[in-house]
Amino acid sequence: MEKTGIVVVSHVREIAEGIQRLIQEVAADVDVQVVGGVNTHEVGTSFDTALATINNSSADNILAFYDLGSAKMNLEMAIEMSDKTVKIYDVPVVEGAYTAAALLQTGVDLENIEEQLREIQIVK
Amino acid sequence: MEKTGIVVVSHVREIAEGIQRLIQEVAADVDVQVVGGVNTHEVGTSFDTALATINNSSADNILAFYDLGSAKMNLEMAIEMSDKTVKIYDVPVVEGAYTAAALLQTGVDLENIEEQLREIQIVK
Amino acid sequence: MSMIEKVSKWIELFGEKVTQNKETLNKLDTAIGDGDHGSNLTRGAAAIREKAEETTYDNLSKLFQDVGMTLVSKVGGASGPLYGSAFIEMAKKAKETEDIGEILEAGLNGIQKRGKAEVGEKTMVDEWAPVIDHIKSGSFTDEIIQESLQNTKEMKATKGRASYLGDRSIGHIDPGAQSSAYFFEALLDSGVLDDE
Amino acid sequence: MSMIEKVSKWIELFGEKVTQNKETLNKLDTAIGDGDHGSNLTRGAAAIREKAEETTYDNLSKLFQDVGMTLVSKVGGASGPLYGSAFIEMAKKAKETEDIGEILEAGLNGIQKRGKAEVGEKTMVDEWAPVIDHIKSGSFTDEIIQESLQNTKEMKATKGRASYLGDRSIGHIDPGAQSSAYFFEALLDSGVLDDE
Ligand SMILES: Nc1ncnc2c1ncn2[C@@H]1O[C@H](COP(=O)(O)OP(=O)(O)O)[C@@H](O)[C@H]1O
Ligand SMILES: Nc1ncnc2c1ncn2[C@@H]1O[C@H](COP(=O)(O)OP(=O)(O)O)[C@@H](O)[C@H]1O
Ligand SMILES: [Mg+2]
Ligand SMILES: [Mg+2]
Ligand SMILES: [Mg+2]
Ligand SMILES: [Mg+2]
Repeated sequence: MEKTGIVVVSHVREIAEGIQRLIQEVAADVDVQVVGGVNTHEVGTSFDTALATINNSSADNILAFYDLGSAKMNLEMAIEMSDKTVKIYDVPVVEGAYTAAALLQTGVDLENIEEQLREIQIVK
Repeated sequence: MEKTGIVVVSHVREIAEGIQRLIQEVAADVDVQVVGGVNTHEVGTSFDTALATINNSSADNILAFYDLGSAKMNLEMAIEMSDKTVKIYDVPVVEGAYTAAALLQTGVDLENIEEQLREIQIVK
Repeated sequence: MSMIEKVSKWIELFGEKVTQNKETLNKLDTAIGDGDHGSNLTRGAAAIREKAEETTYDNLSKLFQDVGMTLVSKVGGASGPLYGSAFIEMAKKAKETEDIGEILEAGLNGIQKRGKAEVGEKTMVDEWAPVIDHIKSGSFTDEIIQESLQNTKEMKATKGRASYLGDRSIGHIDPGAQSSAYFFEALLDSGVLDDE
Repeated sequence: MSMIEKVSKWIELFGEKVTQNKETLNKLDTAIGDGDHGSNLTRGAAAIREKAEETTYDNLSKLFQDVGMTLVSKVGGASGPLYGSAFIEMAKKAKETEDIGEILEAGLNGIQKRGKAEVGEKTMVDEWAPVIDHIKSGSFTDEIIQESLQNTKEMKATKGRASYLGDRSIGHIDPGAQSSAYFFEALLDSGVLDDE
């Protein structure tokens, strides 16, 4: 069975790193790759780093989370350039990534994870 | 007219600091106080630091945001011990605080801010 | 022993139980949370022990209040505000009565006011509520403590970190209910209820 | 000048315009965004200029492709993927035709596919769509560029960072539409459409 992991793309490095810490507490065995900001310390996202982050994951199936719309666009471009199966969720970046990670850790399948994520879907 | 500010309580210091950076970009004139984690670098929230953060704000009216439920409980306890008017919103911590901050910067009143926050309310 | 001595004993025993069972509590909290409930309460217990060593209490209310404030500040996690609010409400009630059933009921109200949980949401409320019912009706035994605890196993969590797991929270005992079971076991062992 | 020379001129002029008007674009983006649209595009323009200095293009498609990839990587912000996708789609179309109207229409499709914006959402789409209509119908003038741009002022943003401001986005020209206006002004000035 293919492995499922998590990718988080944020505009801010600290948000990305913080989400990773929050998540790994409840999902120690889940591959969680994060990227935030550009040029070491500026606010923004990029196609290049989104793609690199996807590639860094040991998983072939990835659940992806982002904060603002331009992060999603860069993620989508990255997905077009990747062979991995990546799904982006229009959910809160912290709460959504946390939910998905906690559920993945307990072995819940994708269908049920998505059902729970749908409950916190937002227009963003 | 009383001043309105923002308080963010996160379980993780980096998330809190990252949100402050993201927000100040679009809300340079808004007082944004954040706190995340406990004991310098651990994951968690506390009543004491939530109260101190509320008190650090130069605003008398505060819109408060949090990530997980226990942060909300500490915020509520802090509010009971504070004279300030603090309202907590059950919205995504990043996206909600960003929305409120951006709107406050442009001078939107509380009623309209809350209307927009209601659109991204989630069960959390 | 006076009532205040017995209640001090009760709290001391509770602290010992959570500390001795730190790994058990952490393990329950690993299955459906972030794995720290035992560590949180052990931290709280140590702080309470320290406070007890430096203070002599001549009234129940002050004792409960100090315990409550200490738990709020030191426990960390959701159980801090929850246990803290329980003791703070118990402190208020203890000014009016020495009836443990009524005092504990005030504590439960504090937990529910703080956490907004009802019975059946797989939380510490599911230990406190049935136990207090039985204390008030004079039918409180260790079996009630254990039965109420076991009943949390098949519940689905709708509050706290466990609620993020949805159906996956089913089949696990709630950690907060387990620590509350220790609380009520300590109550039995302390002799506080012996005159009631 | 050959078509490729004129198109190179077009892009060069676009780069100059956004760089000269960096503060104007940043200011528009401060009112309804994060204040960086001018800086973003200036960064992109510098990278394109650098690339143009080290490369000779013998076909439009490769030129557009390089511009597109450079913008994706260097601009930062939403306009990176958006302008980038425009040029990447223009690169594909330029393999089939040299008709600028059709090429730009492919570019608009790229922007809309990437950003999901329709006309009326107060974005760069609201500059590209009417301008392209007029290019295709042979009625493209500077008035069209300016009129389309001004029309974004009273729109309410429903895409991008400006959409977080709701009604407060009304009364401000969209920065992406302004930079797009520079793009089409540069098109006029470059002479690319002169033979059409
Ligand atoms: N809203 C709530 N109401 C009642 N009890 C709750 C609530 N949220 C959490 N709990 C209790 O707290 C326990 C978890 O405590 P703890 O692990 O110390 O906190 P955290 O989840 O913040 O790490 C749960 O097992 C549950 O019994
Ligand atoms: N989804 C979208 N579709 C079309 N255009 C968009 C979209 N999102 C943003 N834009 C355009 O991008 C411009 C902002 O660009 P820029 O400031 O560089 O990016 P950011 O908002 O990430 O800082 C807006 O003025 C708008 O024209
Ligand atoms: Mg815990
Ligand atoms: Mg915890
Ligand atoms: Mg911008
Ligand atoms: Mg930006």
